[in-house]
Parts: sequence; C-alpha cells; structure tokens
Amino acid sequence: MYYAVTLATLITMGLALVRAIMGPSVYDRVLAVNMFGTKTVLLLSVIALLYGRPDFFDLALAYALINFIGVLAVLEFFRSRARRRELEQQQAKQ
Amino acid sequence: MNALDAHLPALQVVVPMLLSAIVVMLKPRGLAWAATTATSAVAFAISIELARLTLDGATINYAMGGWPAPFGIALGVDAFSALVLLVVTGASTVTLIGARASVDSEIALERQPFFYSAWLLALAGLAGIVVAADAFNIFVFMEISSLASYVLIAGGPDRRALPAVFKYLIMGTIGATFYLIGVGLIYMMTGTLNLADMELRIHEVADQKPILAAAGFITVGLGLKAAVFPLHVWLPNAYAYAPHMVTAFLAACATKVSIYVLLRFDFFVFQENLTGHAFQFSAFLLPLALLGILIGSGVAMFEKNLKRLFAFSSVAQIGYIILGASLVSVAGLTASILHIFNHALAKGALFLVAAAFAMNAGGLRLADLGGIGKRMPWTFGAFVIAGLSLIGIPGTAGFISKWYLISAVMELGVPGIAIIAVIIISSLMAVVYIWRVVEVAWFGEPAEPGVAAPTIPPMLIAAIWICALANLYFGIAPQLPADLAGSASQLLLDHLP
Amino acid sequence: MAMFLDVLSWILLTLGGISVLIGGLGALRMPDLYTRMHAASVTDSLGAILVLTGAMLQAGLTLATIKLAAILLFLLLTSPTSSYALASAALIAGTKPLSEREQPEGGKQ
Amino acid sequence: MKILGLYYYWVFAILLMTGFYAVIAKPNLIKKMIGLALFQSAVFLLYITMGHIVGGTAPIFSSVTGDTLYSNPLPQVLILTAIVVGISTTALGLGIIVRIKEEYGSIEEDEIQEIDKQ
Amino acid sequence: MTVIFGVFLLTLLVITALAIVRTENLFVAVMLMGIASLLIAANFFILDAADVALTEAAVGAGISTVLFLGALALTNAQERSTTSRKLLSTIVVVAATLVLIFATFDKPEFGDPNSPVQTHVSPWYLEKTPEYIDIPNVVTAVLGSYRGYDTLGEVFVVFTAGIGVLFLLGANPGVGAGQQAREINSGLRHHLIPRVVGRLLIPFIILFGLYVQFHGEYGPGGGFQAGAIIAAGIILYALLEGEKRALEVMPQKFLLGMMAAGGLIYGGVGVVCMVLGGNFLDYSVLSSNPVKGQQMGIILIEAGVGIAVTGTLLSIFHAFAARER
Repeated sequence: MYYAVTLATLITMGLALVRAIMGPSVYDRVLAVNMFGTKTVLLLSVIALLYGRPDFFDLALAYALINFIGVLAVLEFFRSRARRRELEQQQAKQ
Repeated sequence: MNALDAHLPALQVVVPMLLSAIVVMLKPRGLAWAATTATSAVAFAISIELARLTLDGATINYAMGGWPAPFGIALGVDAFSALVLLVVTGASTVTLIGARASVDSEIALERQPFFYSAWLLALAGLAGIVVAADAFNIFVFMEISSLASYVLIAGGPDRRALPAVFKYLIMGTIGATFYLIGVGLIYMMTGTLNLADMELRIHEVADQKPILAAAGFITVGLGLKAAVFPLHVWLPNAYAYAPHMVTAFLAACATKVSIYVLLRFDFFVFQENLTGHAFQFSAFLLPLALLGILIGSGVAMFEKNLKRLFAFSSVAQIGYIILGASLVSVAGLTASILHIFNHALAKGALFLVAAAFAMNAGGLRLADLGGIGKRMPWTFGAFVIAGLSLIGIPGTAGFISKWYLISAVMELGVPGIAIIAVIIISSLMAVVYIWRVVEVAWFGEPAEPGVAAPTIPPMLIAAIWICALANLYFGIAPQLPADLAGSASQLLLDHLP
Repeated sequence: MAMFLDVLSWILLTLGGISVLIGGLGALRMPDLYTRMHAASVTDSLGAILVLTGAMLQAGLTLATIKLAAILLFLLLTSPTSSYALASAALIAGTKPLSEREQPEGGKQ
Repeated sequence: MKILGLYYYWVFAILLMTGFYAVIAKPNLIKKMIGLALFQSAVFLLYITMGHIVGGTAPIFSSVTGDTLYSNPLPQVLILTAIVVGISTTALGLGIIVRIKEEYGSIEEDEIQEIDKQ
Repeated sequence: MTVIFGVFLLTLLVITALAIVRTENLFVAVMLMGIASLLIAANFFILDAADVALTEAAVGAGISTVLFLGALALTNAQERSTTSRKLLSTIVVVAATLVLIFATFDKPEFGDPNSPVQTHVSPWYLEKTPEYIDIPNVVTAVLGSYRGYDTLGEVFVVFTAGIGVLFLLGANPGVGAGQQAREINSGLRHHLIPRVVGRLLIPFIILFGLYVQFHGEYGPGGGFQAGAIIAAGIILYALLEGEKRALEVMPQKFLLGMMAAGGLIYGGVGVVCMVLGGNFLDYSVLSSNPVKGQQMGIILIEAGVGIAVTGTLLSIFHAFAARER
C-alpha cells in the first residue's frame, strides 16, 4: 500500500518536472518547483514509514520549511527586479 | 622528544588557522599585519624545529583526537614534508615582513583584516596539506588553501584580477573534485582513507579498472592544481594581476604543495603496486615536463609584463621539478625536491623585487621600467642575484639543483643527452629573458624624465635581501636543504622494490 | 478497533495517492497558469491531508505522529501562502487569467 | 540487481559530465557556476552510493531498529564535509561574478576577453 | 523495491541535468537546480544517508538557491545564446563519460555487504561507538570525534568563503544609503498574507533549528544542518521585512563575530584537550569519565559549528542582498 502511494507521488513528481521543463512562463516553473517540493515532503514521510524509521520525519519537516523559504525568495526576487526596472525607467525619463 | 615537540605537527596547522579568526577582528591600522607576521614567524619556527627533528630520516606521527590510524585522522611529518613546510612558512614570513607598505598601497584599510585573515588561512591550508597523512583530509585543506588564495588574488587592484581569479576558481575546483573522485574510487576498492593503510591494501586490487581510473583522476586533478603543463593556463594571469605580495607568497610555495601531494601518491600509494605505473612517468610526465620547460621559457622570452614573464618562467621551473621526479631515481628525486626549495628562493626574491619596482614605476610593463635599476640600485642588485640563481650560475642556489638534475639525467645514458640539451637550451632562454629586464632597467631611459626619487620601504628591502642572500648562501653551502632532500628521496624510494 | 484503524488508514492513503496523481495530471494538462495553480493547490492541500493523516494512523500515538501533525500543519499554512504569493507575482507582472484573455473587448459587459 | 547497481554509477558518470560540459562549453559565468555545482553533486552521489548496503538502514541506532545491518557512516561524513565545501566555493564564485559584472558590465567570458584586449 | 524508486528518481535527475544545461534562461536553470537538489536529497535518503539528505536539502535546495537568486538579481537572468567550443567540448565529454562507464565494470556490486568499503574501517565505527562515545548517531560520532579534524577544516572552509565574500563585496554595504537601495530592499512588506504567515513561522523555524542542533547526537542533524536552518529562518525575516530591518536585528559586525567565535570555540576545545594532556581534539580528557568527555566535546564543537555556519551564511546572504547597484 505504501508502495502505491509512493508510486503515485513519484509519477506526480515526474509530471511536475515535465511542467518545470516545459514552462512556458517562469511562474509555471516556480509553480512546478513548489509542487515538486511538497511531493518530496510526502515521499519522504511515506518512505520513512516504509523503512520503519519514523524518527526521520524531521527531514520531511525541514524540506517543507526550506521549500517555503525558496518560494518566498523567488517572489522577492521578482518584486525587487520589477521595482528596480520601474526606478530605472523613471530615472531614464528624468 | 619533549611533550611540546610531539604536538608540533598539529600546532603547525592549528596556530595559523585559529589566529586567522582573531586577525579578522583586528581593526586598528597595522595591527592585523603585525599579528599575521608574528603568527607566520611562529609557524616558521615550528617548521624549523620539525626539520631538525626529521633530518635523520625520522617520521613524526600524530593521531588527531587520539584515535588510532586508519580510524582517526593521522598526521605525519618526515624529511620531505619538513622541507616543504620550511618553504611554505618561510615564504610566508619573509614576504609578510616586507608586505606592509605594498599591501597598504593596493588594498583599502578597512578590507585589510579580511586580507590578512585569508593570508593566514592560505598558510594554514598549505601547511595542513603537507602534514596530512589522510587522503580526504588533504582534500579539505586543499580547499581551505585554494579558497583563501582565490580571495587573496581577487584583491588585486587591476580589474583583470577578477576574470583571472574566476578562471583559477573554476579550474582549481575541477582539479579538487577530480582528486576527490580519485580518492573515492580508491576508497571504494580498499575501504580506507589513510595513506599508509591504502598502500598496504591497494596491492590486492591494483590491476582493477577503478584503481587505474583513480590514478588518472588524481594525476590530472593535482596536475591542474600544480599548473603542470598543459594544465597551467590559469597561472599566468592569476599571478600577474594578484597583489604583488600575494604573487610572491603563492609563486614560492602554492603549486609546489600540489606537486608534493602528487609525489606522495605516486611513490607511496601507486608506484610499487600499480601495473604499468612506471610507464606513466616515462611516457607521460617526462615529455610533458620537457615541453613545459621549453614552452614556458620560450613564452617568457617574449612577454612584455614583468610579472607575466616570471609566471611563465614558473611554468618552466615546475617542468624541472616534474622532470627530476619522473626519472624515478635517488639523484633525480633529490634534484627535484631540492629545486622545490631553490626555486622558491629565486622566485620569491624576483616577485618581491617586482613589488618594489611596481611601487615606484607605476606599472610593470617592461616599457615602464626604463632606467629603474639606476634609481634603485639595491633592489636591482638583488634582482640580478635572484636572476642568476634562476638561470643556474655557479655560486647561486639555482646552480645546485640544476647540477643535481644534470647528474641524474646522465645516469640515463644516451637519451639523457637530449634531455641535457633541453635543460641547457632552457637555461639560455632564461639568460635571454633575465637580460631583457636587466637591459631595460639598467640601460633604458625613464619613460617620462624627471620622475621623483624612489621611495622604498626599508622592510621591503630587508625582505628582498634576505631572499637574495639566501640564494647566495644556499649556493655556497647547500648542506641543509641537500641533506633534507637526500633523506626525503631515500624515503620515497624505499617504497620501491 | 485496530483493524478498523488500519483499514481506514489504507483508504486514506489510497485516496491521498489518487488525489496527488490527479493534481499532477491537472498541473500538466490545464491550459494556463491560474488553472494549473488551482490543480496544484488541490493536491498540495487534499493530498497532503489524506496521506499524512493515513500515515499518522499507521504510526500510532507516538512522537512520530506529533511530527507528522507538525508537517501537516506546516504544509497547510505554507502552501496556500506560496500559491497566493505566486499568483500575485504573476498578476503584477501582467499574466492575465485565461477567461479574460479569451473574451473579446465587448464581451466584458 | 547487477544492472541496477551499475545504473547508479552510470548516472554519476552522466551527471558529472553534464556539469563538466556546462563548465567548459558555456561562456556565461553563472552558467559555469551552475555546472560546477552539478559536477560536485555527482561526486556526492558516487560516495553515498558506495556506502549503501542492501537491506541496511541509516547508521543511527534506535530502539525501533534493534539488531540490524547499518550502512557505512564514513562516506556520509565525508560528503557532509564536501557539501559544505561545495556551497563555500559557490558563494565565493558568485561573489567574484558580481564584482566582474560591476567592473565589466558583462558576465559572458568572450565579451570580457574582448574588453580586456582593448 | 526502494531501489527501483531510486532508479526512477535518478532518471528524473538526468533529465533535469540535461534541461539545466540546455536552457538559456538562467532563472529557469536555478529553479531546475533546486529540483535537482531535491532529487539528489531524496536519493540520499533512499540510500540510508539521512544526515546528508538533510544537509543537501537545507543547503542545496535552500541556501544555494537563495544565493544564486541574489547573484542573478545583481547581474542578468538571460544567457546569450552562443555556445563556444561546442564540438570540442562534446567530444571531450563523451570520451570522458565512456572512460568513466568503462571504469564501473570492476566495481564491487551495489550494496554488497562484503565489499571493502563495508568490511574494512566502517565496522569498527559501528562496533566501538557505543563503547567509546555512546551516542546513537554514528554519523555524528564520526563527524565530531573520529574525524573531528576534518570538521574543523570544514568550519574554516566556510569561514574562508565568508571572509572572501565580505572582502569582495564589502563588510558594510550601503543599506539605506540611497533612496533607491531602500526601495529595492524593502522586502515583501506590502504582501499581507506571506508577511503574517511568515512571521508566525519564524519562531518555529528557529526552534526547529535548535532542535536539529541539540538532537544531532540522537537523530539526523547537527551543527551544520542547524546553522543552515536557522540562517534560513533569519533569511525569511529579511525577505519579509527588508534588508535594513534584518541588519538592525543582527548587524554585520555581530555576524562577523559569530563567524570567528564559532571557529574559535571549535579550535579552543581542541587546544584545551591539548592542555589537559590529550592529543588535539581528544575530548576524552575533558571529563574524568572519557565517554562523558567525548559527549561533552561533541556538544561543544557542534555548537561551534552551528554558530559559525549561521554567521557565515547570513553574512554572505546580506553581502549579496544589500549590494547597492
């Protein structure tokens, strides 16, 4: 049963990867990366159960956290880039 | 051996390493420099003591953390390591003595604590590589020294230092990673990382494919780090645009430490065990060394920038070192190891002179140096002595190692004559490129007449003359380095059947 | 009781696996960014709830369950936030949702 | 099983060389750094693969596992160190790239060479 | 069976790697690098390397993505489409791949319990750790004690990188010096939802980091992973509230102090061991009971590692993020 869940997660990871490579926009790719991250969290939780080592859920927790920070970093990257372009345009006008 | 002596191999590394963390906090002017110089001097004293203890062929072993050898990390110092340690710490100390004014002119005051801290880290890293007797530990310290040298070189005031150091970073990391792959493959086949243990266990699996691949990876990786021709492309620009003092320090010892590791692997781990390993020397390293000698000297003859000229000459000199080693004989190895020492003396002095010239001539293109010898006679005198040593004129240190090298080549018989011809041609080329500098500096006219009288910091002159006099001293009384090199090569070759 | 819990957890895990898979297909097949995002966030939330609850029932009342609960809580807090952040970034950058793009200018009234 | 095991090593080889290709063929400096990171990751995979033992578990004793087979802890320790070395190199390399961009206005290797020739 | 999963993940990894090299958009390459990192980490986990998986996730997927994005923000995100030396590079790479694959054929079988790697040194660690150090996590025991000198080196590698980035990009970047820099570095303050959720999570992230730090003897974790996680938590704060606020909470000087202090704690423990009559880093002498001494030493040095790594990663992050253009 664990295998079935793992398999489903793995296939979904593959689909997310296809989306990440295909794009088309950068936002699609960020979406795919985020999705990939959550699926990795699920995968790790299930594999930890499968291995009979429930003490390894720490890893899944760490992944969930890092994933979130990664997405926010990307957002901040977009925001500051957009802001910088705006300011540069303003300066160019003056 | 007293209690402190037993700890010396560890202290050699730990003292500069820990002090680097303190130096970075030292803000007041000159304090960082003073602390760094003092630390480096302590390290130099430690390596002198280690050389004294190992002169008779003894090996000092040290078990880190008190764990026995293949399980914990072992350190080991023998005559070979002691000689290389002397070169590393000596080069650092002498350059630092003269460094203050030159560094002040090139690096902004608030960035200096970082600079000196990186210097100590480079020193600790290089010393750590030399004392380590564990393949993975060598990798860790190789990375400390490499990262620190990238930082030091990137401090160069010319913006061309940045692309140069980036190229060095890429090639250096590839080299280190290749080394790591090689160590991994050996570990896979033997299950150990300790060099001595590896030597014992590699025997059973010596003819298997992963070990052969490992030997290849390690040779290429360390060759990249050591700038063995044709893997030297990072070296000329990195040396040319680094801060002058950094060039003097790194040119004297950094590449030699990689050669040291390469020789350790070749003679301790591979040589006896690996099928067809002797072939690697005669068919692969020997021709490369000869090509490196000729091409390095040849390019140096036409180079217009003083530091790039010296850098290409370094490529040729690395060729000499590899040439001696690839003969696989006591005489050849002695010549090779001795040349590590003597070349450090000559190149250190030359790059220090370049620093003094740069402070007064405004640039280091040969055209900038017109008549500078007459304005700075003392510096110029030292330049001539170091230049003669680089060429190998009797009475200087450079002559001794070339003499050893030629007598080692003589043992080969007829093919040796061709090699001797290469050595002589290359020495003549060295005469040409040193003469080009002398010609411009002594007989040339200043580019713009009426330049102000040169100011040379006395400490720098002192450092330059320490090097120059050492070139003369070790040319007349080569007892100490020759003894160390002799027992080092005995040690390496004792491992051969 | 134990049997019942076991069966329940298997059902939850299976449903979780299915919903994860559906979400993956949706993210691949949907026509534009916002619809894909919709599909992806369904899997993130529903799939995570189902799979992790199923796993919790398997693990029993131990420290492991508490950790799983923490992971679940964390995912439930962060994944809508990331979706929001992403959607707002895309919107600000000028990616229009599909429905608006498809309709001609006059169709808006 | 034999092929499965070899597959791990082949992936190592392919990954290593993919990264290496990016380093030597791409003129963009950031792309080179990315390639270098990939190149190093491949080596991590090599080490961890050789430490694995079939039917083993992570080398952390626990009441749950009891008396079982444990995988080799040593390669894991080495790779922990190597990962740290990798991120340090990446950080320093990126720092140099940022400075190059500021000084030259470009991060393409050939363009920088052109500028230097002038 | 799990190995099959591994094979599947590896196949995805190869596809990702090829896509990374092919794409000309550097931002996409960085995103895919994050995926590759997660795949590698998942593989590490399947291959029983829990500690390494945790590190790879925190460093590869987290910190390194953040650093790459920081560098991209200061340069361009688009690569020019020319590829030089294409043919030559391809030939070199294909030849080298074939050599590597050739070299695989004599390798010990995958997962073979009788291979030299499994029979020579490692059984000693597994067998003796309960006796000498008595902590469950053998990886931490090897890392902290048997090969503690490597770890000291590792701390100084990180320290060197921190020094280097500060040397190159400046220790006191002009945060708030100009209106423009302040505008650009204001963070996500105007995004209400991420801000509220993020601020809620930061304390838990730091708490989790501390748990990883002090639980390293019992489970996966240790100073390095904890340092990366705590740094990630503070980076989150900087992302939400802007550079300036984050630097007010932890000024660059303080971070520099942390960098140096971490290394000094680690080295200092070693020197104390020396003074007390042991070898460098021989923690047994720290207490009358050697096993207690070992445990104490490992806790101290792990604390040093954690402090140094947090300080360094944050310094590097700030050096990039606060760089004025």
